Amino acid sequence: SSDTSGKGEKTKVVKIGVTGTDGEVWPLIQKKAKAEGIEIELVEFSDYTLPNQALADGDIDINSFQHIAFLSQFNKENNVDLLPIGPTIIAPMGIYSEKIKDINEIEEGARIAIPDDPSNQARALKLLESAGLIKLSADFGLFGDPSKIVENPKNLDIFPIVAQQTPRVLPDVTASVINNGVAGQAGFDPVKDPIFLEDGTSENAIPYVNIFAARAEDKDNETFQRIVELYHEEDVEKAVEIDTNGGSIVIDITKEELLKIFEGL
Amino acid sequence: MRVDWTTFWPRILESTGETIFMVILTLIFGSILGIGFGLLLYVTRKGNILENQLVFQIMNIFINIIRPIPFIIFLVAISPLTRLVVGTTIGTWAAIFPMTIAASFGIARIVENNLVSIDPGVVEAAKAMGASPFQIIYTVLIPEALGPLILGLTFVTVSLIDFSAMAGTVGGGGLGHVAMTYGYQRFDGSVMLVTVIILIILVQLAQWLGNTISRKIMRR
Amino acid sequence: MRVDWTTFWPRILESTGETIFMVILTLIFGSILGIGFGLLLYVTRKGNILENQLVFQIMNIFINIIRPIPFIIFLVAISPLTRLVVGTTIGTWAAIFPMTIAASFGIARIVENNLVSIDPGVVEAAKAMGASPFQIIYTVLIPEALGPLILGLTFVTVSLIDFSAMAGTVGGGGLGHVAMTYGYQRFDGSVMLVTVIILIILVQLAQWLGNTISRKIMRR
Amino acid sequence: MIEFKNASKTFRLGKREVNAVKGVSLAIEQGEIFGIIGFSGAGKSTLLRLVNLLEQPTSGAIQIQGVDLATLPKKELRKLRRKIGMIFQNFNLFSSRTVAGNVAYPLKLAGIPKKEINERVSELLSFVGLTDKANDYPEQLSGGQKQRVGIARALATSPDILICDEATSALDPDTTSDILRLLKKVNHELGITVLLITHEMHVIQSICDRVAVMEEGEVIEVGSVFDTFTNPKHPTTKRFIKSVENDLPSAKLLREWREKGGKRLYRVTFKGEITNAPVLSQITQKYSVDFNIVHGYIRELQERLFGNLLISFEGNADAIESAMIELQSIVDVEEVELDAG
Amino acid sequence: MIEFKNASKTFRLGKREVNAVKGVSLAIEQGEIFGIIGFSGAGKSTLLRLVNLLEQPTSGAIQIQGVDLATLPKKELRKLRRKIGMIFQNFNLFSSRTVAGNVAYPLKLAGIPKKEINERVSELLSFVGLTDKANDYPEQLSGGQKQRVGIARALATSPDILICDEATSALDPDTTSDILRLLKKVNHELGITVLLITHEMHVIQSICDRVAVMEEGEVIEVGSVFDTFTNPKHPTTKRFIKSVENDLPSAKLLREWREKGGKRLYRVTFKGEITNAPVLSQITQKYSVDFNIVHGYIRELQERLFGNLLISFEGNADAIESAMIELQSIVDVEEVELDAG
Ligand SMILES: Nc1ncnc2c1ncn2[C@@H]1O[C@H](COP(=O)(O)OP(=O)(O)OP(=O)(O)O)[C@@H](O)[C@H]1O
Ligand SMILES: Nc1ncnc2c1ncn2[C@@H]1O[C@H](COP(=O)(O)OP(=O)(O)OP(=O)(O)O)[C@@H](O)[C@H]1O
Ligand SMILES: [Mg+2]
Ligand SMILES: [Mg+2]
Repeated sequence: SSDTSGKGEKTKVVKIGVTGTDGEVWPLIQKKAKAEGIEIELVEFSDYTLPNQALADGDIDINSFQHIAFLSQFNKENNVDLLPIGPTIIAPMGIYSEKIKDINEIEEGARIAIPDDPSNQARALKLLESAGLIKLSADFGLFGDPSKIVENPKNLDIFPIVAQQTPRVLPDVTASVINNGVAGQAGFDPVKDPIFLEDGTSENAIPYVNIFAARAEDKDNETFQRIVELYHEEDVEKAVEIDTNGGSIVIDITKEELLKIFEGL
Repeated sequence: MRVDWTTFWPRILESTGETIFMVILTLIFGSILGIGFGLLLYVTRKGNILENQLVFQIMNIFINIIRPIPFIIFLVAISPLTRLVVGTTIGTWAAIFPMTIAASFGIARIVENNLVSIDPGVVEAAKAMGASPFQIIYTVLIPEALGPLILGLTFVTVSLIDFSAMAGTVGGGGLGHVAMTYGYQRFDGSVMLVTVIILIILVQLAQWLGNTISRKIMRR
Repeated sequence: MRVDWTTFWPRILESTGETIFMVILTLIFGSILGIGFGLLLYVTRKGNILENQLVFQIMNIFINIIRPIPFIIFLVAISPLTRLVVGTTIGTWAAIFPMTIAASFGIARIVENNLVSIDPGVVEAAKAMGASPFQIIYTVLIPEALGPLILGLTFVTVSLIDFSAMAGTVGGGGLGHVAMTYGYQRFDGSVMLVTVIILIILVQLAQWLGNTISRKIMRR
Repeated sequence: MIEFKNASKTFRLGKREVNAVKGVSLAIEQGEIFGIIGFSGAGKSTLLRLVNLLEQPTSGAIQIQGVDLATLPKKELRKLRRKIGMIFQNFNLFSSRTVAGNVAYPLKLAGIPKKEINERVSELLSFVGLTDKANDYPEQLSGGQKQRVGIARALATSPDILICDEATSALDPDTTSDILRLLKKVNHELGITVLLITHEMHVIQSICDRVAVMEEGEVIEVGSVFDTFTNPKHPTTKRFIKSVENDLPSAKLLREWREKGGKRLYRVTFKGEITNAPVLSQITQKYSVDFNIVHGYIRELQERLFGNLLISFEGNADAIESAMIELQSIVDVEEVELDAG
Repeated sequence: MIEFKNASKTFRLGKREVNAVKGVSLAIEQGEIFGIIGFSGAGKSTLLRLVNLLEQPTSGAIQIQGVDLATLPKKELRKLRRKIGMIFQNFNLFSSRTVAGNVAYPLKLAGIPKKEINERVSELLSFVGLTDKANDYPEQLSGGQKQRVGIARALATSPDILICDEATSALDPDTTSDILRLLKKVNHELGITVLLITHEMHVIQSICDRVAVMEEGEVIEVGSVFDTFTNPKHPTTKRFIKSVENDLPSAKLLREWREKGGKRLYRVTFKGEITNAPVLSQITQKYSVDFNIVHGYIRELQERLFGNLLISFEGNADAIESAMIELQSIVDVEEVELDAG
């Protein structure tokens, strides 16, 4: 962050890297922060790798677009030290279909679309496993792919596809595994519509809690913490709910808990 | 997590095959359509053999409507048509269809562009010999422009190889998709490198082929 | 939730500005580089005024190495260079730099392609009058190919307008980015429609300008 | 029959207009070899391009066998064009086709079977002396070779009308004679109407029946070749014919002649039968006058002889006077000013 | 001085070779107007293109003022090329430049100030009669107009050497004379060496000093124009000159002549001074023989007169015989077979 004019009551400018999918939420937080002398400058990316790179390089101050698992992976692969400084939301995944009403109606050889980005893909496969449709290998980890399926009794045709396409291809598949954030934006009711829904509080779902991330040296920055707090105020939570049609839930866990989960990955 | 190369090679090979398949098919269908559109644009141009302001303007505007739409949005927009034609909106064929449409408009412009530099004298000669507009098109315009046209199509082919990465969006597979999902998104430099090298080799082959053929045709 | 149009319009306007800005700058820098590369490719070709197999092959291969790399991978690969030149790897300028590089290679091919159809006789005439290779380039090759060249650059401009959607990747903004993030990813048809319409209008303007100028130059 | 009815063609260049052809009315008879001459830029090529409607007349009409071309449906026009062979001033060869391919092209258009095409092509190529170039491409040919390909291509379909725009300008005299002989032959044997532009007066002289002279878009003189060449009326025509006939020696020679105290010079012109009688010889002997032919020619024009001689007479002045008077009753005689050159 | 030293040029077409120029050795003197004639495809254009190294000789060398072009550094070669004007057979005009722009081009290359360029260009355009076309583009010109632009462009920088590849082939006779007069003038006044190809023998006759005849890549005859035209040695040269001089009337006329019981025909040829004496008239009067000139010409070649007449003599057979013997002692006489045509 940078102070526009030295110390004190003057406005602080914080550059936040986002992926631009959170609609009305950010303008609201911006407004609230401004009242407290924090100027939030949003840098929108349409890619999931560069916001972390830009954060590590110091081009932005914090970012908010990813879940813990993704950040952990990024740290390992790129040898950088970024840390979660606060939770935002969790968006459970659901299995949706236009053709069947119940998960048990899935037939032999049915085609199932899943998101194709590594973390969502693994998460979707795990969801299919928990629905009892497939079995994954023991070393599946956080980023397994369909090659790690060890049992596929119904010979499901698992079809990875860009996340935003999963709702769009429903007419062409038996079922799609859709991230509830996406489903909500696509006009589904994330609570009622899925024929199978991820348990948002389960062990499986925890690595997919979305977070604010900052460089390690900023992990206790007060301004940043204030922004995290703003995110959890009621009006923002409401805005998130409206924006995703109830698909995303603002999650409240402490920074310490977060870090513990993070280190455990 | 790094990929396990012992099991990943077949995946790479398969993707290479998918890319080649998609590019070739898109090129074939796109060329047929694109050359048709390009010729139509050219012959209906002011002062040309089938001058027709109406057709020209409609074509001109239509092509310019399709070309600038971001491919993924275009893909969504024509998905009902894709479903009608291909039967599904996912898979390699579902990628080939919108790619063909998009490529054909690019090809149309390139074709038009190359036809414009043909010496009007030879068209006139054919006219004087009683050639019909259709005969002029396939016995004069196409052969006379063929050399640069092949270079133009080579240009498009190279773009298509890059473009085919988009096929991943609809589950079409291909090398570009592997590079993105296994290399870029998983931070696996080795996958990026391997796929990019294969892409580059494919492109060098395509360019070499295009250069050779066009040089043969142009005799310089 | 759909966007709130009362507050979204300024956003659209700003994005339109960004797109125009990026496309124009990319076009300017890309043309300078691309025309240079294209001329180099042409004059070093076998039998041409500065025939040089080594330079030609290096250029030819180099261009073919860059062109097929998926843009986003290319972007990451040259980001150290981007930082060196632009000072940052995010924002509009950080998008313009790699776009310029990528566009220039495309332009190079188009330039080469158009030069190839110049009548060798006029180059010979200039040679006979004692023109140096450099003089031949800027007093003969460029003016003689200018008409089709402008059509070629128009083609590139249209591609760039589409291409500029990628700028979003590095936080460069632009209409394409808005269409993707607010339209495509949020399933908001109205955003898609509005942005696409603006894109189309931009393209029609560019094409009209290109057609008009090239027709003026070619006098047909 | 080809008939121009008050045909005009105007090119518009921005705001400026170029009246390339201005109200030309002209009838070319079936089976005629008709020549067009005129200054560069006079509108000759444009006039020819009106015949097969490569150029639409701005006003007026062109009729072939009484049919107004502009009224023909497109398909009929194309049919008609197949019966009109055209040799272009700048050849307009297909650069993507070989020599043989160029010549075969109109035959292919006419839907002739491949075997026949091959035969006809090799026959034509052998006639124009390009058999060994059959598989070469136009840019590998010399100027004259290109022109010969153009000629072969125009003759390929044995058209009814042949339009030649400077068809022999790039050819050496020997090849030119061959081509002219062929044109005359096809004209004679097949009754082809030939319409040709040339700058070579000997081409006109050796094969044309009639000739038209154009200037600034207008036809300023039309007539049989013999009449036009022996008795040009319009000043331009005169200049034209003079410039080839070259009927005066150079100024320098004339000056030398005068300085040596040269005698008086007379131009004697005569045509037709009279050329066969020893008129000069008889009259000069009668008056005991010596004469010397200084310059000039007696040549054939449309199978008739035509003479134009510059003669000096020597001897008794009165005798010369009398001889001149007698000569004048038979042929045209006029005195030439020595400083006229 | 331009010297070809055993220069050859071979084009390779796939596996086939075309020997366009074969071992030509030729020296063109400074200030000379040198003509090249020959059949279409003989290698004339290729030979000319060797002069300024537009075509690299496959073997042999070309020297200008004793300098071997192939050894010149590129910069020097360019300098030299600026002193060589070239008129191309197919014009090679810049389609992106106006008529004035084309003519100005070499001046711009030479770095001449804009004002001077403008003056020079309008002077040249007015000379070639294209002032009103200054702002038109090549495709809007007639064939001859294009050629005139090419001529003006080649003359623009007042070169030392002028290479003309059929520079007047698309021009009418009058314009051709104008151009030839100009060439002669610049040659005379500025000492420009002119190397020209033409198919028009009268061009050679009216301005060339010497002429070379090419056949199949070789120079088969070189000599002064007068010698070559009055006394051609190689059969090809003879055919060439015959085809323009046309020194026999048509077969048809000859046949008619014979059928009418025509008398014997003699060809009388003479050159130079003798032409000025009334030889024929005097000898025939002496033997009381009548004569009639049936066909032929007396014309000027390089400022000398040259005659070639077909004459029939009438009268007492013995008298004719004697007259012939006396005539033969002064000029060339040979009897012509009536069925020789
Ligand atoms: N670029 C080329 N490639 C192959 N062959 C060529 C090329 N240029 C010329 N030739 C051949 O070389 C020979 C000589 O050509 P050139 O142009 O010198 O003839 P020319 O004497 O000028 O004839 P013309 O009077 O018809 O112009 C011809 O047989 C021609 O086909
Ligand atoms: N496409 C055109 N646009 C404008 N002007 C033209 C065009 N074609 C010809 N002209 C003009 O029309 C006039 C007649 O041209 P045309 O070609 O008929 O002359 P020409 O008699 O054939 O001359 P040449 O003997 O030089 O070939 C010229 O002044 C020429 O500049
Ligand atoms: Mg003409
Ligand atoms: Mg030649």
